[in-house]
Amino acid sequence: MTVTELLLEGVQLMILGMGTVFLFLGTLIAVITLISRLLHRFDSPPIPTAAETEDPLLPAVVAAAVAQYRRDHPHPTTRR
Amino acid sequence: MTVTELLLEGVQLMILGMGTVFLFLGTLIAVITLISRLLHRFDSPPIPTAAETEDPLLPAVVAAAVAQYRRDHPHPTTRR
Amino acid sequence: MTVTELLLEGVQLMILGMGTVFLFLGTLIAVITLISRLLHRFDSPPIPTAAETEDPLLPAVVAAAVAQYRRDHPHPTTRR
Amino acid sequence: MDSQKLLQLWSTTGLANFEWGQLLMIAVGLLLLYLAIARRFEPLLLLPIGFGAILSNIPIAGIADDNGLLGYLYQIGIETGIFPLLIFMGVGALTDFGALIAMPMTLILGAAAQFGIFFTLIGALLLNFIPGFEFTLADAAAIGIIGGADGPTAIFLASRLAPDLLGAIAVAAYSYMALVPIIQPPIMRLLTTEAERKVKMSQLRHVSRLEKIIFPLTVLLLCTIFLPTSAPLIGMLTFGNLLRESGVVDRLSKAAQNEIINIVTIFLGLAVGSKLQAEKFLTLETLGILLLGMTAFAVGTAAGLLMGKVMHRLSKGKINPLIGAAGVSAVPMAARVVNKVGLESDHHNFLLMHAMGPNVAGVIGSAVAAGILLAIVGG
Amino acid sequence: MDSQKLLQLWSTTGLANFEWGQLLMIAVGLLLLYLAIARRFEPLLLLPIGFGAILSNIPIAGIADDNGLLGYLYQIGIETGIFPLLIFMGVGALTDFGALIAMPMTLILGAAAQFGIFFTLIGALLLNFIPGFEFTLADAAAIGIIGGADGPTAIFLASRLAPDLLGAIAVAAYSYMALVPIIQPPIMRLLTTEAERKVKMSQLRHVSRLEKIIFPLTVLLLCTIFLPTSAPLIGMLTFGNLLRESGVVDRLSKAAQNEIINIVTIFLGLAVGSKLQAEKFLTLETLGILLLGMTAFAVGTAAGLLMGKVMHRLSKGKINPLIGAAGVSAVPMAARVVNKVGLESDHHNFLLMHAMGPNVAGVIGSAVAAGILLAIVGG
Amino acid sequence: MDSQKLLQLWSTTGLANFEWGQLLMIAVGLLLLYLAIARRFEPLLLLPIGFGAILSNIPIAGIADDNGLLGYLYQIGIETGIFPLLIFMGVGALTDFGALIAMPMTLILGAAAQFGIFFTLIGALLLNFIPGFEFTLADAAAIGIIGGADGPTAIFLASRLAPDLLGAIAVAAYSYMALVPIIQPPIMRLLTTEAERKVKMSQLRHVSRLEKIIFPLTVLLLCTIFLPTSAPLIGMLTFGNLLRESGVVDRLSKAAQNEIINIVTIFLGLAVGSKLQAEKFLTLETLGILLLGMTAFAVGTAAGLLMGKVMHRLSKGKINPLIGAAGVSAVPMAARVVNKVGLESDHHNFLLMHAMGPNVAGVIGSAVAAGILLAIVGG
Ligand code: NA
Ligand code: NA
Ligand code: NA
Repeated sequence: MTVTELLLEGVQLMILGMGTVFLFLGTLIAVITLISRLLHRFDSPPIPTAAETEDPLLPAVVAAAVAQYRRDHPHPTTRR
Repeated sequence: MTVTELLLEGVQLMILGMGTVFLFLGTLIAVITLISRLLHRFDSPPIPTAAETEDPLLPAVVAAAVAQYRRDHPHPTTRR
Repeated sequence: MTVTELLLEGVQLMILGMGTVFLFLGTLIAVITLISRLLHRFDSPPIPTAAETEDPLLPAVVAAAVAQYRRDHPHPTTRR
Repeated sequence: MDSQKLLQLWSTTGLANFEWGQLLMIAVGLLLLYLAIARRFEPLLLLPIGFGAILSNIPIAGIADDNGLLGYLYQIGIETGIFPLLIFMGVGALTDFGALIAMPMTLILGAAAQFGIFFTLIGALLLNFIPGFEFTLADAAAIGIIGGADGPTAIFLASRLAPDLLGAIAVAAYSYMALVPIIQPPIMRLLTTEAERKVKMSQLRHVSRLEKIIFPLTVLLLCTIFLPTSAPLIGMLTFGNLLRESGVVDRLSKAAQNEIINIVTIFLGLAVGSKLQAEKFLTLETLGILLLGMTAFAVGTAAGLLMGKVMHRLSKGKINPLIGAAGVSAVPMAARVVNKVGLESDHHNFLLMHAMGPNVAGVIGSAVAAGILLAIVGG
Repeated sequence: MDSQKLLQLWSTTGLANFEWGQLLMIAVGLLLLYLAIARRFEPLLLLPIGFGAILSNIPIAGIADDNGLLGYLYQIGIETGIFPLLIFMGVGALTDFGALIAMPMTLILGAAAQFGIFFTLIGALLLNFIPGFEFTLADAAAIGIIGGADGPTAIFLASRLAPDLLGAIAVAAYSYMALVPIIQPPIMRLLTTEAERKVKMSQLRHVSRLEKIIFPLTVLLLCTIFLPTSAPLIGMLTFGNLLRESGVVDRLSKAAQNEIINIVTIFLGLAVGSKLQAEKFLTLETLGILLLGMTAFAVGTAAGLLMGKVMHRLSKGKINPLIGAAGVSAVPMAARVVNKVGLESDHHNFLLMHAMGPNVAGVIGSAVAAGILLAIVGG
Repeated sequence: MDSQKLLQLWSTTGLANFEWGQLLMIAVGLLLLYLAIARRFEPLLLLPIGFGAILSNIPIAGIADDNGLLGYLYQIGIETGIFPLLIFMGVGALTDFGALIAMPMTLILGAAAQFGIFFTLIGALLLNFIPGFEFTLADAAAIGIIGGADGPTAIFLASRLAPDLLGAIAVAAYSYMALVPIIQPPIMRLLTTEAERKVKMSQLRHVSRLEKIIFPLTVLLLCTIFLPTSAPLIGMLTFGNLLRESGVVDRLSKAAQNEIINIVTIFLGLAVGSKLQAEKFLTLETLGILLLGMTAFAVGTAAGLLMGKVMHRLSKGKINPLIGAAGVSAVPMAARVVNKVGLESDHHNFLLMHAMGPNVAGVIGSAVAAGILLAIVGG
């Protein structure tokens, strides 16, 4: 392939490439906008927040530690 | 192997399998109980606790940092 | 190779080895000393300290979070 | 403009290459993501698996191919067994076996609940009577292990005995583990009386540090003597636990509990997702596996409960049979379900700690069962 | 003393084996270290790359050979594409796409700035007119991606299309990313008027958590439909982002943001350094690549700015064209440069948040461009 | 019941397959665990090695086989040299060379202590006079490196020169490092006078950040010029140290100091354990290696002390000869032993900082010695 032919390939690639990039990101604009509107029409369902996330094992481990501690350090009978 | 033969294999596997599981965990019960009793007969030897654990490199590094700091910040002669 | 020949090899290796170790670390002494003197002649150029180091992505992320927070929690108009 | 180039570009779009199966599997991936995020079903595993399922079914991209990222992860971590074993090390480092050591009899409950494994194995073989199903004994064993209610064990065993079914087995295992709070309570209420559920258990005794150090070594030595085929699983579980309990290698224990298990969980999930490619997953077998998996959990729970009732009698009412349900493992979900159902009958009856014994016993129990299956079927 | 032994030892010294090229490359390595440490040019990458360059050019040691440490790292992480993809996952987990979701129009700016990629591709082909240059279309595409101003994308594409040029391309990409604060401002001042630079933009709207969760899935699905060849990059970026935004897998999100990205960054830098061996790096091609890389950034910046001016007009002055410059990506450096140049014209005009939109759009944009290049050139 | 199945199950038990050697090695593994946990002998390494030893000697399980977990870890991390090199990077990132830079003369002490390496090498060759021993020069060199008192260096060199002896060498190296507080003090008291031990040394001068940045580069360049065969070790040590001292890549420095070194330590220990399989470990050679290792430490300590006495004279009493003992490395144990012995003679004489100089010099010294051995023996 001569350099000129290569260049022609390159130019085609540029046109196709920039075309696709704009098409892709353009479609993305449309879809994001659409989704935002849909979401704002219905109030977004209450998804639990990150703060509630918990480690699947930790609670049990912690509970175990607490229970162990309580057993090892029996508190004096509370009077009142 | 016909399905019936396979099933026979499966049933054997179930008997052997549950048998081994019970045998294994049963033995474990015995051994744990035995060890617990042995340990409680002799008071358990004082193994250093986790709190004493130390990083093999850190202390030296810290010491180095402290020493460096002292050199760089000579404190005024203490009077009393 | 007989054991005696091996031993001869070993002794040569010892002489060469210790020689190189001393040569290497000796040269290192000379170079470190030289560099220290050079550095102390010129006052060392002010290199920014570690405290200034920053994560390439974090600031933007933090800024984004702050901005988001401000938008979500508009503060009452400041009077003074 | 060269229309050939346009055609070439078109031929690399998803639009030009989609097959129905892939679309369906992407929908399955999205469903798993929904369950993980909105419903919090085992999100640590189902989110990466679900995303991996989507990635694996993108046409052209070949992400799950032998030289795609997910393909590499599968070869490196699952074909070799490395990932599930490292997860097991992390589980060991995260688990406090104190409740089990204080109450070793609960090991019997962890043993009984493994019945779900073998029952399901038989169930899988029975399916062979239906035309279209042709499960081998190895396949059936791998499916049965879903009843072990333990993700890494299921993945480890399936990767050895039936790699083609691994995707379906892993999805079933984690999904039903997530469903434990829904599957177990009705069975628990059905098989126990109100009086039994009200039984309060005595406080657990104190377990010394030395006992906790000796425990993993004891388990490993028993495994060495009786069932070496389960030694990779039991070995890494007890290694992780010894890192934890020894108290002298905090750096390593924390690495096992955090860095390693987190990193490996991401990679394991994605790699399992690579087995959810449409052509491998959308089969009659998958349907059968999903069905059998549900049975596995139910039967395991029932077996644990019935053994709990036996122990209730033998102990003259000292043992609450509910804790038998925790024997399936699914740590710590099953133990929490026991606690919750117990509280329903008596608002002051906290069974969590007592349920942790059979719960962690179930982990050992299913590793032992996996060892037997490997010994006899994998030979 | 056996003089043969001495000779053998001498023959293994660096003194007896140095070639000029290696000395020169060690100097290049030291220069990169200087830039990284004293000038703080992208130190996270340039320090490991610089050190890797030194290690690779030590005679006899063979550290970059196929069975040397750096050689192994290259084979494991770059030949397979694993390292750049894991970095991309980390970038996803670190990136808040909120600004982009609030202002989707800025995606157009992120698209326009990719012009730098294709312009440079043409530039590389033009160099072929000069005797000594023989860039193939694949070479040119790999060089062009420098204009994407995104390190992992550049390394991923170069490892697929032109592995021999990978060292020069990675060095150019990271060096020019570090030079963004120097390269961009003059172009920004040249192409915009004082009035344009003073434009204040309205506050961004609030973006809900659900929108942020749906965003990565949307991007991935579009990519699946239109451009599957970019799915490995886009897939891992969106996976990381979903880990972050889902809010249910904090452990995994943090692992992606910290442990994984840090460890992989060290290894990636060293592995890239292994491609700076004298015989591979000291070529005319490298010179051409360094030259073209500079052009790539300048043209990308200009294209982004010009599109910014168009949007300024179309929006009737609501959009500050400066934010177009951030479309090249180089996150978050380019956005900060926009902010700084904006502040020069009006001390109360904070554009950082508005520039983050095109900035992260640029990351997606260059991953899309990489997908096209792979689809057409890599076929 | 099919008795064939029972037989098959029996044939897979440990009971039916144990060999005496395996039982003995499991006992050795338990001993190492005891030393690590109860006696705190280098627990970070001896605990994983000990556990690895047990796992490797479980019959049937094949955990140390080529396709078992420990076998994989060995192939991935030790055959390639990757694990010890990454540990060395971490050591570099953890080490403050300030004391050495402030007092460069102490490098001589770090050099002298390497005599233990070569003395032991000769010792290994002498053992060949005893029938049953047939150590090659490469074997002897690998055994000698135990005297370097540096784990990763020993493992790296042994994996290159004598992989069959690696298990015994690693166990000896770490065990004797742990025994430093027991081995060294008598030798220190024997070879120094009370007056010498009481010598107080002047405070170390301040070392600037720039000096600390230039130091690793200086060491690397010298290594490049004179002894490239030690460049992998010295290279990673200095890379880690530059990450630390550069101050611009905290993320990476912390990853090297924590995540990477912790994860690799676990894997390295297990992989070394895989070399403690009975048939490989229970040999006459192992006995010889354990014996020689002890000598190595003693001779290295003595050589360092004697050189300390020479420097004491030459410096007209300014240098406390005790610090010579720290030259064997075994960082920071040896430096602490020096401090302790110094305090015994004078309760106000803190030598820790002064001992850190020769201590870290010993690390460089043994890496240099390893380079020479590789250059001449490994050729
Ligand atoms: Na289980
Ligand atoms: Na870009
Ligand atoms: Na040493």
